[in-house]
Amino acid sequence: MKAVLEVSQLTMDFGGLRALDHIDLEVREGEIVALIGPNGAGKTTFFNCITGIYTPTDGNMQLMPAQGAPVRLNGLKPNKVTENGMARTFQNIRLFQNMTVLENVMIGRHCRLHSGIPGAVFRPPANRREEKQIVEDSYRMLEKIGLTGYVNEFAKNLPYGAQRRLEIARALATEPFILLLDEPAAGMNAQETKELDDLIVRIRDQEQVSILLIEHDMKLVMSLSDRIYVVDYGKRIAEGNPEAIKNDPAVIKAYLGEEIDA
Amino acid sequence: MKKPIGRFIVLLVALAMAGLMLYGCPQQEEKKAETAAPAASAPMAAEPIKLGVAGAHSGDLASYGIPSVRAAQLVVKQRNAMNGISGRQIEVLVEDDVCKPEVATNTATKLVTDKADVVVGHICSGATKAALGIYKESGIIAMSPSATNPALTQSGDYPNFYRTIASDDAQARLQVDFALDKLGLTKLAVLHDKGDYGKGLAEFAKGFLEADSRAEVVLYEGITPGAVDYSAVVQKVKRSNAEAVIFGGYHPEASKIVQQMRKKGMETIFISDDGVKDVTFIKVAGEYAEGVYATGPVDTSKNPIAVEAIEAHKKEFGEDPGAFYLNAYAATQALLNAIEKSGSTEFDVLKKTLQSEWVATPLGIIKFDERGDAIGVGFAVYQVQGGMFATIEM
Amino acid sequence: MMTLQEIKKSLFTSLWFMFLTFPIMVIKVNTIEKTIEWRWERMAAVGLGAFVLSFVWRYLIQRKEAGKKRAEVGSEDNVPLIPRLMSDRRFYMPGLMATIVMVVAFPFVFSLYQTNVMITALIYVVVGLGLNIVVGLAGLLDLGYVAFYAVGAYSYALLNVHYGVTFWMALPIGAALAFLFGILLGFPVLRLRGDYLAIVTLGFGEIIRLVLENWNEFSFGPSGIANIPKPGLFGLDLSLQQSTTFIYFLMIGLALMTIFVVRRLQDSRIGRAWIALREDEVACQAMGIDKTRTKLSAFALGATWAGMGGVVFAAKTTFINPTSFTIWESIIILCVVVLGGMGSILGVIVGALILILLPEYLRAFSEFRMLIFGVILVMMMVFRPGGIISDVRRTYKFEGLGNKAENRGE
Amino acid sequence: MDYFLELFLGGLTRGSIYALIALGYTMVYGIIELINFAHGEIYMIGAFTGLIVISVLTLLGWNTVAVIVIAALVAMIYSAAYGYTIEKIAYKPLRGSQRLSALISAIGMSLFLQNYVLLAQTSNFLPYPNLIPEFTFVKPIEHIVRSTEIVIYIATALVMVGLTVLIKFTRMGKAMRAVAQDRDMAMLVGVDVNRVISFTFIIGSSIAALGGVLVASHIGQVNYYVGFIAGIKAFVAAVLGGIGSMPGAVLGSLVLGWTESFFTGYISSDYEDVFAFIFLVLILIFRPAGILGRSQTDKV
Repeated sequence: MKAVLEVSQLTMDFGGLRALDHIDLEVREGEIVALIGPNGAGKTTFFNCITGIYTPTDGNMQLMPAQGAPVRLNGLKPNKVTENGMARTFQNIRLFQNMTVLENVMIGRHCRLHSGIPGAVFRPPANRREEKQIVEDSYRMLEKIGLTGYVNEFAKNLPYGAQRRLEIARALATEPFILLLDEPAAGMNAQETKELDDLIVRIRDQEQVSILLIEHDMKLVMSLSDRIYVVDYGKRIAEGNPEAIKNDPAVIKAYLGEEIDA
Repeated sequence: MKKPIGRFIVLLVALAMAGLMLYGCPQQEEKKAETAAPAASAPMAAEPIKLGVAGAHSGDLASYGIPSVRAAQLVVKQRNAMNGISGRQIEVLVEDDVCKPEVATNTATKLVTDKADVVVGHICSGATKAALGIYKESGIIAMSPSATNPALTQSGDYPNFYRTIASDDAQARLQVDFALDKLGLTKLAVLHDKGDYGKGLAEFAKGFLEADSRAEVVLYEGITPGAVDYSAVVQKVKRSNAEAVIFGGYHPEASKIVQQMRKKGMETIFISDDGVKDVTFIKVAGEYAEGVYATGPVDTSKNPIAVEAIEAHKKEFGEDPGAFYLNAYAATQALLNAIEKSGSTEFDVLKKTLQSEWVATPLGIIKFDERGDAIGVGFAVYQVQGGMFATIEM
Repeated sequence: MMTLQEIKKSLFTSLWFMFLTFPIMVIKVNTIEKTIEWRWERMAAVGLGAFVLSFVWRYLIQRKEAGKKRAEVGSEDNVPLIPRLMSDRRFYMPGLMATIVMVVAFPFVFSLYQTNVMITALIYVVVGLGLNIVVGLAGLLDLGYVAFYAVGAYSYALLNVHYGVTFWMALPIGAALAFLFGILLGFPVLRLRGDYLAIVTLGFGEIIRLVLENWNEFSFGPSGIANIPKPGLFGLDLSLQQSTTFIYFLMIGLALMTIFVVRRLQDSRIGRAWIALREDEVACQAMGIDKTRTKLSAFALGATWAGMGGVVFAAKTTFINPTSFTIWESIIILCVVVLGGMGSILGVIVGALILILLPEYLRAFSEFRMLIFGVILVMMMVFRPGGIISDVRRTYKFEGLGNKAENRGE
Repeated sequence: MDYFLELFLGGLTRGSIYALIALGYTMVYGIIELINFAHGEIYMIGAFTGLIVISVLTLLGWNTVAVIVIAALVAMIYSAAYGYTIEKIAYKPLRGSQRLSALISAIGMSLFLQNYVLLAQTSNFLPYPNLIPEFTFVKPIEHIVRSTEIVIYIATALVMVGLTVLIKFTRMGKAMRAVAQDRDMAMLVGVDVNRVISFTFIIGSSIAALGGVLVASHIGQVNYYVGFIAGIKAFVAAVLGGIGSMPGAVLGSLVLGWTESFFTGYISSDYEDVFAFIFLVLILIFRPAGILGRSQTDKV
């Protein structure tokens, strides 16, 4: 299988603190990959580096779309990263609180469309069509994620689990081929987690999206992932399929004292 | 939630409507009254003469506008106590323009709508220029106590404009002549406060000095009004070795600069303008005011009308009058006098009367030339001596 | 109603205010004459006033709290009155008709003064709507907005003085120049956040004003530019009354155009991006929105309206000088936006009308004018912090696939 | 060299004056993130109250250094009371609303206070007696620096030291820091947030009043509008230094004072403010959170 995301020797220093230390990681087409590690291991920093929010100190990051040439991610702004086909969600939910659910998803469509200021003012037919299309596409996306019931609600009024799912819908609306999920199950109850599990698999299959996720819920990680990377203190300490990871002594050592829910 | 908002909106609309009614309707009725009885247009004895007073009455320049209001009120009060003008009482319409042109146009239209017969104002040249067109259209004469911009009288664009203050160029000429002829100075610094009054004056002073081979302008700077400290500028004056400073601006900045100069042991001569020739300047600058020169209308301290005007202010308001008080007092008197002498508030009649009839004011016995500048306000140079402005013989 | 406790509280308030206002209200010193005037009667007035007002204050605060609670419980008819009325055709149509009649008849029914003031208010509607794009939609606090207003006004005045450019040509030129300035000034500062942006824009506003004040050769300095022609109408010679009426209708037209354009912008891809940017910058970027470009477009578009407003302003007053473009002006325009209700077009219109008409109608109180204006600003904010027309941002409402997605109107 | 020194000291005077106002700005901002536009007016009220006290005492025949000390103290008490009251009326009911609403409320307050003093007192400039004694040791350098200026330097330094001690070492200081960092969290751990905010206003206002009395003594006059301009400048200084940071406010003020002074001295005072603002823009472009402000990156 072809790789879609390739990260090599990624290093990130904050002042004197090395948050990421020469990390290699690869996500292949159609894979669900998990990135795990104890709190403060550098997982979210890793996400922030590859999505352009932080500028890494060193290393190489590359996206490989199905068609076209590979794109080097170093130095790209977050919006360019998204334009190139990698979308993400956030650990601390960052929805547009005072916009409706539908509008949140519509924002996700932004980068795939091009109508500018003249279009907005004069509304030529092409523009009207595009607007209509955005609404319909966004609604379909909500259907897929199962949020149609909330379509006209303000995002801030949604229950917690629904907010997490809305973040996924919004990210998917940007038409990524790789989706980064930062603790999608955080704060969810068992039932909701189960549904999320199904949803992620369904997304992968229906949308042909590769998925890289950070997660603490080991049960979810183990059942979902094709492969798992483990980081600790900014270093990659293990990589492999769930079975291998479960039995890896380095991983057990890193998590010592922490509960492994598997 | 619903009710309060509803009520609020209703209240708002009601207020707006009430406001409109208040301002719109009386005027409507008047219009009707006029058309119904054309005879009403002839002034009836009971109908008051309306004197508009416009200028900055709030905001940062209120201290230059409020004295004019008080001057007008005092003159009018005195007049009304003596049975007004041929039995007609005088009513003062006070309108604020904050010294901003755009507000001044509203102020002017308000006065026009309220049927002001004549206007004392505005205070700032800019606001005056913006307002004059509106008065002109309505045949109203405006007389400013403080707008000094030369174009106001010299351009010919404002036939309805008069003033009781010297224009910038006249004052600057006097200052420069005094500095060169009388004091024999050769190195001068010209400072101003960046305002339309101060900078206008300073520009002329600089121009006159540069045109004269006897002297040189060693420093030309605008200071920032309202600053908390002027030591940098003062040091600069010191370093420029200027023998004298010609300052265009108002007394608050003048007194700050003079104080700082004197406190730093500088004896530099200080020459300033009508905006500084004000009792407040001496009171504020205290001992440091001694020796400062300022140009201003001749003879005000000995003029009994001026003395009386200042006394009246102290009695009424419990403090010394502020800037341009006497100018405004004179303007009000001149306007009322012209109305009385001509028995009319018609534009042409009034204009002629202003130009022909002499009137005794705190500034002297004056009338106006055809451009609108006052004749008879002799300008003189004063020096602060023993806490008083003393005339310097030229 | 009036419990002993409340009376005690009010008594205390009254005493407190008597103490507070004691030096400034009661003692009037004349440092020049070295006399003191004691005005004890004022103290009594303050005490009595504070006593009564404290009851009113408490009552209003309680009412506001009660309202908040009700809103939290979440009753369905939470939609404010005006949008509700507007969505009902029975009210909407007659209301609209009445408004149109009123607007058209205005200059003929009311005096020159009223029309003149209304023109000023309309200029603020246009300029306020422009600033609404920047502050209300994109969430960029701009305290130097008046700079673009000045750019518009001076471009007309200067082009007219030097090249005899007419009003109608100056209108697009002024707008374009303001747009350009928006981009020019926006570029270096838009990476700043919140209040840092506010102070830098304030700085830019002041820089423009100070340059206009100091650079005589360019701008004629503080003495300004006089005799700027009013807008022409096919070369007709208009009297003051006529030209005022003409400018009035011109402004109505311009205001309608502004409303039209701003509404469309708001409901477009760009408009959504602005709102998203206001809500969360990081998430916005992560959704593929170019932060700099989006901010810049909001900043420059907002500036454009200020430029246009400036051109009309210069034409209306016929005289301009830097005193019209101080920081207070920026503040007033900002007040228009916030007071009316940020992000809402109707709000900005209401805000502009109130803020410009209020001081004018307060003229009846002459010297107390600005004092009362200050009090009203505080009171409005305290009792309606979201602005007069709050929470009525139009939202996309989905009404089934295939149908046109209709909007819930303002 | 003398010229340089003179400009340096002139700048120091300006800077110290700005600092006394900027400290209040920055404290309030640090706690409730409000640009307290009325702060300049508090400073003005302080100056006026001081003047009233001085005049009354002078008329009673007092004429010693004690007068200025008492005047400054009374001014500080009154300004503190004003600050406290303003917060209760105009800002407290707005807590939890949009920040801009509070800003407009502050602007309204500023307008109100200006006109209140204008109406209750006078529109005229009033002379301000300088009762600060001439120290003998200043005599030889009197052409460069005056006693009043030295008092201003010392006052600013003392205020800064005092505030640092207050913030660092007292219970209230700790509470203030906690509220500044995270108001909700502070409330959870039992900090009385209302009290902390009131206290901040009280301290900030009394410092401004001290500034008011000193500055008015220095420049020898006062009117109802002096607060606005000084307030804007002080706010710029606070932002320059990094708003919310107290050493930043002082540093920013000094930098601004020197910038203005040297620019005026060596170039031109025409564009003094233009330069000050351009300088501010440049600093903020390179250090987006001011000189001493910690640039906050969003937690993602």
